[in-house]
Amino acid sequence: MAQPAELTIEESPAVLEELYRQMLFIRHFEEKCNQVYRMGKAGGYLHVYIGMEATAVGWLSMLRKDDYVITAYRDHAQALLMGDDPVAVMAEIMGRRGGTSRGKGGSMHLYDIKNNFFGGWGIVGGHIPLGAGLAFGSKYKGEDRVTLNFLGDGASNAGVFYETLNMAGLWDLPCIFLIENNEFAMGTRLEYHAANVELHRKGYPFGIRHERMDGMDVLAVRKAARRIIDYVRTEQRPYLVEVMNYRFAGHGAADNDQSLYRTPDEVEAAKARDPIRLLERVILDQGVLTQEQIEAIHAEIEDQVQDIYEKADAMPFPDPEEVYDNVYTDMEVEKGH
Amino acid sequence: MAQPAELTIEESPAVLEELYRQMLFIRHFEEKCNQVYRMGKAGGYLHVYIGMEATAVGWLSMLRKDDYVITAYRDHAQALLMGDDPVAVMAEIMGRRGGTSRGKGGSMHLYDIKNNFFGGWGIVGGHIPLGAGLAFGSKYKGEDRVTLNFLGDGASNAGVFYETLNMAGLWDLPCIFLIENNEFAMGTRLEYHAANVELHRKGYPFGIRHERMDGMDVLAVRKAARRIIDYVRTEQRPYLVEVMNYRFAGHGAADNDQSLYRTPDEVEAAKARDPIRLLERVILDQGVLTQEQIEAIHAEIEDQVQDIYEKADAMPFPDPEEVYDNVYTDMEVEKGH
Amino acid sequence: MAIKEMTYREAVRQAMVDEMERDPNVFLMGEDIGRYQGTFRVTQGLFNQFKQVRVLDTPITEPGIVGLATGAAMVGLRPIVEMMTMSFSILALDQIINHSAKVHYMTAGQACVPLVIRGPGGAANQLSAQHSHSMEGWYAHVPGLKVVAPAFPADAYGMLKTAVRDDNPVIFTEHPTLYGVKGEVPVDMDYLVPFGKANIVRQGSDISLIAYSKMVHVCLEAAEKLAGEGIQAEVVDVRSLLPLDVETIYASVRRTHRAVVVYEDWRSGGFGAEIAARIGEDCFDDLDAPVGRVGGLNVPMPYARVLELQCIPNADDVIAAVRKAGL
Amino acid sequence: MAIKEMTYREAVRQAMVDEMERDPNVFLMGEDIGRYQGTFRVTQGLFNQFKQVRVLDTPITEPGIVGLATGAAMVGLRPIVEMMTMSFSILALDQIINHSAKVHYMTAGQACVPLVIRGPGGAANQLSAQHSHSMEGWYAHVPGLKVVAPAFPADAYGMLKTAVRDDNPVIFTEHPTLYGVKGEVPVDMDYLVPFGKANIVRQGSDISLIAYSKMVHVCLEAAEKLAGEGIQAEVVDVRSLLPLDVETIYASVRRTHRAVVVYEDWRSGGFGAEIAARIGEDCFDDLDAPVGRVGGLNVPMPYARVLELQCIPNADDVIAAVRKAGL
Ligand SMILES: Cc1ncc(C[n+]2csc(CCOP(=O)(O)OP(=O)(O)O)c2C)c(N)n1
Ligand SMILES: Cc1ncc(C[n+]2csc(CCOP(=O)(O)OP(=O)(O)O)c2C)c(N)n1
Ligand SMILES: [Mg+2]
Ligand SMILES: [Mg+2]
Repeated sequence: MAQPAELTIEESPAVLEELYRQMLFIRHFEEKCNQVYRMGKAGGYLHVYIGMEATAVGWLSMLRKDDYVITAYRDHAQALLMGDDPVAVMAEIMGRRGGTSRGKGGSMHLYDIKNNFFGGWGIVGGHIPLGAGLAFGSKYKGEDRVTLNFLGDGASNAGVFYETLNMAGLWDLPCIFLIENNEFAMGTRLEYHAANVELHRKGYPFGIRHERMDGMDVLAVRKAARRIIDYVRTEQRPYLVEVMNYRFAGHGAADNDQSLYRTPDEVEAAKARDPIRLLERVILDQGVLTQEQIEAIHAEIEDQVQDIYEKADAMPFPDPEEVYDNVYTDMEVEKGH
Repeated sequence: MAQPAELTIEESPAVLEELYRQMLFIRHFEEKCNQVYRMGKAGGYLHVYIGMEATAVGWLSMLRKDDYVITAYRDHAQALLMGDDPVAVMAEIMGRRGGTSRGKGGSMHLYDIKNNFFGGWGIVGGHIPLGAGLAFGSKYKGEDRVTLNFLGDGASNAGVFYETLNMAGLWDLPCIFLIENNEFAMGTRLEYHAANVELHRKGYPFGIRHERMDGMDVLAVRKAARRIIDYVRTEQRPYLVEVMNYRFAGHGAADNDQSLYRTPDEVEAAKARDPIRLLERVILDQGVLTQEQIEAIHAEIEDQVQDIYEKADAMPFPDPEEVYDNVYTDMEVEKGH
Repeated sequence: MAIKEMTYREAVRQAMVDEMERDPNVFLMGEDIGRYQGTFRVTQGLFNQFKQVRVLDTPITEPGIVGLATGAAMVGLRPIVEMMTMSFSILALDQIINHSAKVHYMTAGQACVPLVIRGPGGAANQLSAQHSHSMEGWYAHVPGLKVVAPAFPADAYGMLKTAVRDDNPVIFTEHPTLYGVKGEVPVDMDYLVPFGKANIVRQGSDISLIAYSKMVHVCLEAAEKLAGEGIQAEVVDVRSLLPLDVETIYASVRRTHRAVVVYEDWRSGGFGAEIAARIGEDCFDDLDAPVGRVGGLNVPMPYARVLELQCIPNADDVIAAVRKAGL
Repeated sequence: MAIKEMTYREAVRQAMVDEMERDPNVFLMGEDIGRYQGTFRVTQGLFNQFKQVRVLDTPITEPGIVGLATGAAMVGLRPIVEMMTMSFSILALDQIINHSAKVHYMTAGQACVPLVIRGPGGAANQLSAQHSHSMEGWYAHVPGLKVVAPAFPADAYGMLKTAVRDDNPVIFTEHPTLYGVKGEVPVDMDYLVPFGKANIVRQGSDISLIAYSKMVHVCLEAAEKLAGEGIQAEVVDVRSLLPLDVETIYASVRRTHRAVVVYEDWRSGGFGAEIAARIGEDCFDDLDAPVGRVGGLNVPMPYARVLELQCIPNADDVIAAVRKAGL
């Protein structure tokens, strides 16, 4: 595991509170999603981000508004942080017409193109070259955007990842490949799926700078993110980071026997570095907020999430005829069976 | 470029002569193939091994009879060295019924399964996991075979190569991945297709031992090959070698404008290390053979190749009905259009 | 031979247990199939029983897995590769089509590939666009492959055993919604259901409903409803797409003079088109109505249940096609 | 509008030049297309004219290339990806089918993918089993894609320009044996041939021969021979498989009362089955004979020319099918 960076806090109290609120919001939102799934109000595959909040919150907080982000199916946090309307996100997860994709995408396929969030993809590894394509696009046009391309430890074995690294290295694409090493690919532990568990090494054959870093301490994450984003933006070259985090929840909402691949003790041990608790300690130590204020924030966010859920749940399902919409930009599909 | 190893010659005169004969045989055989193609007696894609002889000759001379070999479409040398009947090989290239695949495979798809040569494949990168499967098979059965898995510099970008390296590292497969870096993928120079030109680095992320070595000096090749084959056989672990060689001929027999990707000077410079000349010098220096003996060998091999060609050319084409054979082991296919 | 009631899932598992016990060269590989017991729990217990390396958890690299299995098959092993869903086999198509399927031909018989690729194909429950593919039609187009899609536990059992013993690559499509379906299974080491034999699972004189996998059940449901109004539909379970038993299909159509082909895959260009085209060609004079087709809607699979259900053919869609055929 | 005689190859090239000159967001990527001028020389001169990065030599990594192009298209570029041969697009199927084709639907219209994937599809001359695939039928099965396969230089020119301006992913299949075919081409920036329009390239009253790409020429040759014995075959050039212009096809069949669908792809399960099935369904009462089909042999493509020629449908095979239809 990577070492936590030492704490020289650069963030203002307002920023610290905002980061705390973001992580807490994701945590509650995700817990609500799991609940929604258990109630049978969401179907399919649904993967929450619980335990991993510091990674997305830290990284996305350092991006510029016009930078691009893409990820796999564990995408709620990124969608929310990029500015997607949380009601529309919840509605999408619940398959409603008011959802971000009008109920066509679901939990795994969230998008907010106007806010530069490009999904939301279900094929392990499949979105990685798309991310490089976003970076290619901005570079082609002479812009100085950065693309943040999230992928999992399991996805880092996929052939297309290496093909993409090669192209990114060859053509100097301003793309950050961010491997979220949460130690599991579904029910398969890192050691059983990767010949070498230091996944950052994958940058080496392509001459791409690479490093492993902590993903639980949001302040450490931000420090590293700033440095790397600056490098990528200025140099217009790729970077590969392996961010060590841990998923506290099951792989997906339907993963109901975690004992097949890990012990409760292991999860408890990981929770000692719960990203929300880590920041909470800083906030209290630094006197940014009092215990009471923190509790009030918790209550406020819980209400907020409940409200989001209720608004989403009040939304109608799509009209059956909508099944035919948006196959093409300019053409109807043949109807019927 | 890798440095030539220093010459402490371990080979007996008989072995030196045999190596020389093998390389020369391949050279002449391949020149005949190009000629056959120009005469319109072979079609499709045909890729010769001219300039690269020391690599296959050196490596295959260190294998045990029961070791497995697999390669891509530039496969004549390997087929011949593994013991395929040269007349059958030439006949296959000429699409005759007497060919190794009864005319169904052609130049790119030579096989000699009884002699443990597994082809002969046309999809760049496609055969690489098959090679790992051969190694998996021998290990599964508790044998101590080694699999030699040839691939090109261009193929080393293919995603499935990395997927295979990961499995080989994860499951300790006794497989040698041999990248023949001949500096070109068809008409694309190494620097234009690889983010980093040190291709041996690709072993690193998977904890697979890896190195770059010379592929022009057959004696140096043999020394390295012995060491590596011993390691892989004994440890039953994979290895990755990048063998530096150079193709003197066009990419394929139909590649008729090499000026698009290299200069005649460059080719001439590479020919200063023509593997046949390098060994010839040793043979003369060491007094293994005289100049006259060498010339006699040349004449002998030329005759031999001419004879092979004539025998192959005398063979009939397949019977049209054979088109339906061997789709399945046990079942006829539906006939007709 | 012991007749046991079991689920489709158990039947698939039992077939693998049988064959692994019979032949040490049979082994299993796939994602999360070992320690995790399989995402659909089809391989439950097998890791404990057979241990690594015979039950091998793999990285999420379908092309690599299939390629490795193909190579292993060329030297005498008999791999069973589980695709977590058949949708993911798209990533391995080059390995399957260009390598596994062609080895025997390209070597002119020097080598063969006794490989089984199996897993759930088709739409489950809101898995959406990237996880709901019907792949069997694509495979049934490829010479060198055999392709089967059993609808019942007994066939799943007997055909999987046949598949494992076959010296050619076999695509074995299960259906995620069938895993819980129960049926009587004649459990016996040598109970083998041959490929290339369709099965008439319900007799009828008025129209032939021709389907495979889950759609057989949909056709049976439709036939049941039609029977209520006096229409006797015959249901032909194709079972094996390649080889395809046209004789049984044609014989049925020649009796009923009407046919509807039903498949879950996208309607346009699905394998049902091939079956319909053949009936049209070879039973031309026997037909009293055009050969009808019922297929999935020609759209990527949407997530919302209401939209998803629109896409997947159901008994009413089949009945509508029967009406169109003039009944 | 200047009418110029040019080859199919030149027509494809000219279309790219036009569109790249018109729109700076149009760019080209592929293997050996730049400095090497393309293995089939379709991109000859373009690297010199447009330079890197608009003509981009890529590594041999089809999945990566298509994925990258798809991402670039999502932010407004208009990539043309050359597949050295369409056979290699099999490696990229996941990117094409699961990503490019579905973006618009999965985002409910938030994004689109103006991407063209083009290259030679089908058998050339002894390229053998792994390099001779007809892929267009597979693609024509996939909602979200458009799929075209022009047979003549003018259509190649006008349809490629249409493809580049289309906001959806387009599969543009050329045929390696057509590159040298000459024809008159109306060279004009705005000469666009719309998709979804079949073309009657020869009129006839006795039977409709329905084909696309190279097989149109085979049908024309057959029609010529048949004319010698007084049989008037109409030849319908489908041109666009998805969307498919059934109206023109049906209208022809309704005039001739007989149809043969001709395609180079493996007979069983090829897209010709879909066309035949549709005719069977929708022109049932107009047909005087079963809808015939002529497809490639159901075997991997063999190397020897004598065997390869067996596999590829020729005019005699078409004539045999015409005879079978009772003429
Ligand atoms: C090509 C493909 N194969 C298999 C799957 C099934 N699957 C979904 S998620 C997953 C595990 C991925 O793990 P990782 O990349 O580490 O991401 P994490 O879930 O930990 O965020 C698997 C096997 C898939 N979606 N796509
Ligand atoms: C998947 C795929 N894409 C493209 C090709 C066309 N092609 C054949 S050989 C070749 C170059 C390969 O170069 P390299 O791997 O370096 O091998 P070399 O020819 O130098 O031995 C290409 C692009 C192919 N056969 N397969
Ligand atoms: Mg993970
Ligand atoms: Mg090379």
